Amino acid sequence: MMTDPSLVVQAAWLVPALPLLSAALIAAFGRRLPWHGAEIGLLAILASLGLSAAIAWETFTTVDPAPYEAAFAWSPLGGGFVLELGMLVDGLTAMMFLLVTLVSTMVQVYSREYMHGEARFTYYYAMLSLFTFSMLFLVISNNTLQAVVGWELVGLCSFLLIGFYWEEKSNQDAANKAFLTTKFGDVGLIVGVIVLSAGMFGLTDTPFNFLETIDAAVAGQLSTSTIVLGMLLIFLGCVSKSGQMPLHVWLPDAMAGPTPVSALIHAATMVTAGVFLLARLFPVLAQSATVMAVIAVVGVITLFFGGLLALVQDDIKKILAYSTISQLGYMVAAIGVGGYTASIFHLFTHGFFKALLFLGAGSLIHAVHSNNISAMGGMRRFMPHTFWTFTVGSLALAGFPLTAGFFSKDEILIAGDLWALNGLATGTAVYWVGLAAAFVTTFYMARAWFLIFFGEHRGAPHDDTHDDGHDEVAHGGHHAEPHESGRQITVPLMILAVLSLTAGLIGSPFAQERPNFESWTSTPVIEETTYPFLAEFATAGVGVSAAEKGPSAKILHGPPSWHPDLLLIVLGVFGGAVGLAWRFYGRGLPERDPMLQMGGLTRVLVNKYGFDDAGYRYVVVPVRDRMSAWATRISNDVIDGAVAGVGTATKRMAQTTYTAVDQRIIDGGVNGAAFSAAWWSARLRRIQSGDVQRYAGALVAGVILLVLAFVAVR
Amino acid sequence: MDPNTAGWVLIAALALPLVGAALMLLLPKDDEVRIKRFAVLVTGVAFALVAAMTAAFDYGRSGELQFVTDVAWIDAINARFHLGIDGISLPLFFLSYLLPLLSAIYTTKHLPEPGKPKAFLGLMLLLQTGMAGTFVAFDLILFFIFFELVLVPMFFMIGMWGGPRRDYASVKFFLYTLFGSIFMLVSFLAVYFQSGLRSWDIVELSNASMIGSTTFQTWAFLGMFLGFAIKVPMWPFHTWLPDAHTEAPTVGSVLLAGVLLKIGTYGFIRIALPILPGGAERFAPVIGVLAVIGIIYGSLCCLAQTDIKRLIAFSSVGHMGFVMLGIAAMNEAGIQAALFGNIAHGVITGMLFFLAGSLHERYHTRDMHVIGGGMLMKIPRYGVLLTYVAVASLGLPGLAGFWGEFGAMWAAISPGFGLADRYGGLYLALVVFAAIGTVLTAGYFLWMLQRVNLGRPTEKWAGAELDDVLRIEWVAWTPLLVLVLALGVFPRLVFGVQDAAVSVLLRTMGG
Amino acid sequence: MTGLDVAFLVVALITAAAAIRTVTSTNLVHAALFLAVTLAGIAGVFLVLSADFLALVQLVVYVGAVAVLFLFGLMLTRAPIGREALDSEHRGLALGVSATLFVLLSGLIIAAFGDVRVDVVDGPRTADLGLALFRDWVLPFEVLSMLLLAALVGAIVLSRREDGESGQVEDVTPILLADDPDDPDAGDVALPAGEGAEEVDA
Amino acid sequence: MSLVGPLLLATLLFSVGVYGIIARRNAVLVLISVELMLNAVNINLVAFQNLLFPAEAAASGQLFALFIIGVAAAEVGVGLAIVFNLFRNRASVDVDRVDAMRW
Repeated sequence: MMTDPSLVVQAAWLVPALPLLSAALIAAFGRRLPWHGAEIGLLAILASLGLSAAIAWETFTTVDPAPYEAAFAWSPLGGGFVLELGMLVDGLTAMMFLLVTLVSTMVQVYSREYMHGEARFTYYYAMLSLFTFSMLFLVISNNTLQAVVGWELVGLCSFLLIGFYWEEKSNQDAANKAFLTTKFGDVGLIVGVIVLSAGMFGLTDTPFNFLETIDAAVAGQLSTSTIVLGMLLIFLGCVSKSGQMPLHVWLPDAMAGPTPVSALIHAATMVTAGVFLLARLFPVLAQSATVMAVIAVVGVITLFFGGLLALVQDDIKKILAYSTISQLGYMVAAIGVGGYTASIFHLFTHGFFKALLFLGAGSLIHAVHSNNISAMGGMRRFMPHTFWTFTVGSLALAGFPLTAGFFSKDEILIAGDLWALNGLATGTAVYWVGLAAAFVTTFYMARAWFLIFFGEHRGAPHDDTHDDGHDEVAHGGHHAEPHESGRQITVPLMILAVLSLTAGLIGSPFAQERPNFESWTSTPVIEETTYPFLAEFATAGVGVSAAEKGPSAKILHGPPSWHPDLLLIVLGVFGGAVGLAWRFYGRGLPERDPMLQMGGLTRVLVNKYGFDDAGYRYVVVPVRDRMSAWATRISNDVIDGAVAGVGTATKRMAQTTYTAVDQRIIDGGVNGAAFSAAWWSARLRRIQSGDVQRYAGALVAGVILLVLAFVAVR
Repeated sequence: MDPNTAGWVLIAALALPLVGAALMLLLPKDDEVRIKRFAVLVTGVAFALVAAMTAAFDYGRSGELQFVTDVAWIDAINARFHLGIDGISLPLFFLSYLLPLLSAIYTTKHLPEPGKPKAFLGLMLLLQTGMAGTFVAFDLILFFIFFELVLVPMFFMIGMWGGPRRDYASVKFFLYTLFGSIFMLVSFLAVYFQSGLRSWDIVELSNASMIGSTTFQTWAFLGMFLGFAIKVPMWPFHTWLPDAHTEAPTVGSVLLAGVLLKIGTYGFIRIALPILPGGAERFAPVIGVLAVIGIIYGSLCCLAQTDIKRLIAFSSVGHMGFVMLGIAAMNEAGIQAALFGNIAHGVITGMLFFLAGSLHERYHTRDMHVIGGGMLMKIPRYGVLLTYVAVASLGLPGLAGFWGEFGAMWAAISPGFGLADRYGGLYLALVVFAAIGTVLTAGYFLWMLQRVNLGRPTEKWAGAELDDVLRIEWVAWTPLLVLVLALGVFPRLVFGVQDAAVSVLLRTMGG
Repeated sequence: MTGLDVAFLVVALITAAAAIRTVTSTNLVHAALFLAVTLAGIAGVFLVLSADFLALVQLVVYVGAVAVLFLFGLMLTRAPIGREALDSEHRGLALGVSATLFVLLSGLIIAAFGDVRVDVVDGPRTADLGLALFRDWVLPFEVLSMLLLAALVGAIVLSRREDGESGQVEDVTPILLADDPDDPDAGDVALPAGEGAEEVDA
Repeated sequence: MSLVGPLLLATLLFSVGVYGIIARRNAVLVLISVELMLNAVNINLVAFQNLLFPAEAAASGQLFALFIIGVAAAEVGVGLAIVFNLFRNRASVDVDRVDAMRW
C-alpha cells in the first residue's frame, strides 16, 4: 500500500493546472512575446511532462500501488450530496498523463515550425494548451461528473481546433459535425452518469466518486439494471468520442484541422477519452455480461469495417483516420473481452505510433502541399528522416514483431482467445476478426508506404482541393523539389519513433517480472474482478479449461507470456499483406506503366494488375473494392445519410413546429382570444355613436325599464 | 449592518430606485448627459448597498430570514409589510441590482429610439423596485403588488422604445401576464381563507400543516400554476416571450430575461410548492412533461429562426424548461438546480441580449442571412464574446450554463415525494429527452455561430466601418462575463448560499 | 271641483299646449315665444298653488330674462327654419320614449295620488320666505350666488373672441383606438405570418 | 284641490322636455327643452310643498324651486355661451354633427 504517497504524486494536480495556466497566459500576453506565446505553452507542457514522468516512475516502481485519492468538496448539490473536485492517481492516470503530455509536447514542438507564419498562431497555441488541459483534467478526475466536465471541454477544444481554418465552409461543417456527433454521444454519457449516480444514492454523499462506485458495483450494491443501463449509456458516449461505428463519421472529417491537431486528437487527447473512461469504470462494466458483449461486438465491427475503409483512400490523413478508428475498435473490443490491460496497453503504444504517423504525414504534406499519396512518391530520397520514422510507425501500426504495436495487439488477441476459452463467442470473434483486420491494416499501410516513399516523385496535381487549408504555406513554389523538414519537425518524429519501437517492452513477455505494464496499471480491484456471470457459462460446460480453473481473473490478467504460435501467425499475416502490397505497389510500378507518372491514376493501375492474378481477382478485389466501397457507402450514405436525414428532418420538423404549431395553433389561440375581443368591440362600439341625443334617448329608455322593473317587482 | 436587526437595508434598497426616479423628474428634460449619469449613480448606490448587504449576510444561517421587517400594514385585510431575505432570495436579489446598473451604464451609450432618457431610465428604476421587491416580499399581498408593479414599466418600455411591432408585443405581454396573475390572486385568496390562519404571511402559510384537502390543493395550485407558468414562461404559455423579446429595446430584453422571468420560477419555489405541497405533488409530472416539451420544442424553434434576437428568446424557453424540470423533481437537488439555472440563465441570456442589441447597433439588422458571417474577422473581440457566451449558454461544463442543466437532469432521476415510485419511468424518459435537448441546443448555437461569426464578411459588410467592442460596453459587460466563468468554476457561489435555505424549504413541504 | 280646480285647469291647458308647441314648432322664434308662454303659464300655476313670490320670480327671471336670452341666442346663431333643419332623425325615438314615460309616470301618479286632495291655504308669506332663506338656507344661497358669478364669468370667457381666432371649421381628427371594423385588412392585423418562415438551408 | 292636476302637468312638461331634447337638432332648442324639464320639477316641488307642509313657515319646497330657478339661469348663461362657441367654430349649432366623442 502506498500509505504515504510521495510529494510528486500529491502534486499531480499540477499536471493539468500548468497547461491551463499557460492557456490563460498565452491568451493574455502571447501576442507580445517573441515566440508569440509558443514559449509559454512549451515551458508549461515540458514541466507537466517532467512531472508526469516522475509520477509514472513513482507509480511504476512502487510495489502494489494503491490509488491515491485527494478531493475537496467543490460544491453542495442539494439533498446533502456533494460534488467533489479531486484527483485520483493510479497507474492508469499516470500512464495517461505520460502519454498525453508526451504527445502534446511533441505536437507543440512540431507546431512551432509547422504553423509558422499562421495568422492565428497565438490562438492556436492557447487552444493546444487548453486542449491538453481538458484531457488531463478528465484523466485526473476522481468522479464521473468531473470527468464529464473534462470530456465536454475536450469536445469544445476539438471543435475550435478542427474549425481552425474557419474561413472555409467545409471546415466549419466538419467542426460542427464533430461537436454535434460527439455531443449526441454525450447524451448517453450524461444520462449514464446520472443513472449510475442514482444507484449510489443512500450509499454515499458523493455519488459520482469513481472508487466508491466501483466498490459498490463489485460488492453487488448496485442493481443489475443500474449497471446495464448506466454503462450502456456511458458506452454510447464512448462510441461517439472514440469513433466507434456507427458514430465514427465525424472522425475522418475532423482532418479539416491542422495536421498536428489531428495527431493530438488521434493519439492522445480526444479519441482515447472513451477508452480511458471504459477502462476507468472497467470493474463496473465487468459485472454485466450484456454490457461486455455489446462493447465487444461494437469493437469488433469497428475494428474490421473501419480498417476496410482505409483501403480506398487517397488522402493520407484519411487513411490514418480510418486506421485510428480500426485501432480504437481493437481497444474497445479488448475491454469487451476482459482485456483491460491489453486495451490500455494498446492505447498507450498506439498513442506513440499514431502521433508519429500523423506528424510524419504532416511533414510530408508540408513538403508537397498536398494530402494525396498519389501526389507523393519517391519521398524516401527527399525526406530520409521522415522516411525512416514513418516506416517505424507503419511497422508498429501493422504489428510487426517486436515493435510496440505488436506486443499490444497480441495482448488483445490473446485476451480474446482466453475469453473464448470461457465459452464466450465474442472472444473468438475478437481473435479471428482481429487477425483479419491485422492483415487489412498491414496491407493499407504498406500500400501507403510504397506509394509515398518509392517510385518516382509525382508532384502535386494542380487542383488543390484536397489541401487541408494551407493556402498560406508558401515555402517555395508548387513545382519545387520537396525537401526535408526542419529539425523542429524531425526531432519529435525521431523521439516518437524510438518510443514506438521500445514502449512496448514494458508490457511484453520480456518483462515478466514486476514491475511491468500490467502491475503498473492494474489495481487490486481490477485484478479481483471476478466476472460473476462467467460461472454460468462455465457450468454450462462450454469451456473446458474454464470448467477446471473456474473464471479466474488470473487467466485474464496474468503476466504477459510468449505465444509462439501467435507469433508465427502474425508473421505470416504480415508477410502476406506486405507481399501482396509490394506486388501491387512496390515492384516495377514506376517503370512498367507510363500512367504512373500521372499520379492520381495509381488506383486504376492497381486494378489492372488485378487481372493478372486470380487470387487478386477473387480475394482482394471483392474485399478491397467492393466490400470497402460498400462499407464506405454505408458509412457515407446510410449512416451519414441518416445523420443528415435526421438533421434535415429535424430542421423540417423545427420549421413545421414553428410555423404550423407555434405560430398558428398556440399563438393563434392566444391571438384568437384577443381578436374575438376586438371583433366584438368593433361591433359594440357602434353604439358609441357620439350622438348625445341618442345617448339621452337610451338613458330615458333605461329609466323607463328600471321603473317598469320596479313596478313589476312590487 | 447586523443581519438580525438591520431591516432598514432592504427598505432602503427598495426605496432607492423609487426615490431616484422621483428625483430624476426634477432634472431638465434636455440635459441627457446628466440624466444618464444620475441613473448610473442611483443604480450604483443601490448596488453598493446591496453588495454591502451581501457581504454582511450571515451565510452560516442562510436558511433563515435576515434583514427582516415585519410590521402591520393594511389591517383591514390582515396584510403585513413583511420583508426579509434568505439564501434562496439573495442571489436573485443581487442580480436584480446588478443588471439595472449595467443596463444604466450601457444606456449612456446606446439609448434606444426615440430617446427620452428621462422617461426610459425612470421606468427602468421603477422596474427595478418591482423586480427586487418580489424576491424579498414575504406577504402574499405585498408579493402580488410587486409582481404586478413590474408589468407597467416593462409595458411602456416595450411599447415606446420597442421595434416595429411594439404595440402588439407590449399589449400581448401585459395582457397575457395579467391574465395569469388573476388566477394566481384567486388562489392566494383561496389559500387565505382555507388555511384558517387569516394570514398572508408566506412563512406562516408554508409552515402550516396541509392546507385543505388534496382536491383543494390541486385547484389552488392550478391557479398559481397559471400565474407563474405564464411568467416563466412554460410551454405552451410561452408565445408572448419571443414577441416581447424581439420588440423590446436591448435593456428591456436584458432585464426581462435576466430578472423578470425568474419571478415565475421563484414564485413556484417560494410560494406554490411550500404552501401547496399536495397540489405540487400531483402537478409535478405535468410540470415535468411540459418542461421537457419546452426544452425540445424551444430548441426546435430556435433552429428555424433567422432573427438572432428571436433565436435567443426561444432559447430562453428551452433553458427555462430545464429550470422547471428541476422544480418538477421536487427534491433538494432539483430546487437547487432550478435556482442555479435561474441565475445562470439570467447572467448568460442577459449577456446574450446585450450582444444581440449591440449587434443590431452595428449591422442595423438582426437577420443572420443579412449579416452573412465573418464577424470574427470583421470585429474579432465581439465575435469572441459571442462565441464565449453562446458556448456558455449551450451548457458547456466550466461555464455557468452547465450546472443548472445537469443538476436538473440529475435531480429528476430520483424525484422526491414518492414520485420516483409512481412515475419513475416517466422521469427517466424526461431525463433522456432533456439530454437530447442539450444536443439540439448545441446544434442551434453552433449553427448561429457559423452563420454570424465564421467565414468571411460578405461584400455588403467587407468595406463597412464597424466598431469593435466599445469601452463603455466592456464596462457594462465585464461583470457578466466574469460571472459566467465564476459560476461555472465555483458553482458553490450559488449552491452553497442556497443549500440551507433549500433544506428548510423542503422541510416545510414535509419532504 | 272647486274654483281653484277650474282655474288650475285653464292655466294648465294653456301651459301644456304652449309647451307642446315649443318643442314642435318649425319656427325657432315661435318656439322661443311659446316657451315664454309656457313659463308664464307655470307662473300662473304657482299662483294657483298660492306660491305668489315664486310666481313673480318666475315671471321676472324666466319670462323676463331667460326667454329673452334664448331669443338673442337664436338670432345670433342664424339658425335655419323648417322641420328638417330643426328636428333630428331621432323623432321616432323621442316620441316613443317620451310618450312611454308620460304614460308610465301618469299611471303611477294617478295610482298613487289619484284621490289626494290638498287644502290650499295661504302659503308662506314672503317675509317668512325671506327669513328662511337668509336664516336657514343662507349657505346654499351664497353658494348659488357664487355659482351665478362663476357662470357669468364663464359665459363671458367662453363667448369672447380671442385674437387671431378665425372662426373657421377646425380639422377634426377622429381618435382611432383600434382599427376600423369596416376595414377589410383589419382581420389579420397581428398574426406574424411568414416571419422566419423562409426556407432554412443547411 | 286635487293634487293630481299639477303632478300630471309636471309629468307632461317633463315628457315634452325629454321629447325636445331627443328630437330637436338645434342646440338652443335642446336648451329650451331642458328648461321645460326644470320647470316641471319646480311645479312638483311647489305642489308637494302644499301637500306635505301646508302651513309651514319654512317653505322648503318653494325655496328649492327658487334655487333651481337660479341654477337654471346660470345654466342657460353658460349653455348659450357654449352654443355660441360651437357656432363660431363650426358655423352650425346642430347637435348631431357634434360627434367628436364617437369611436
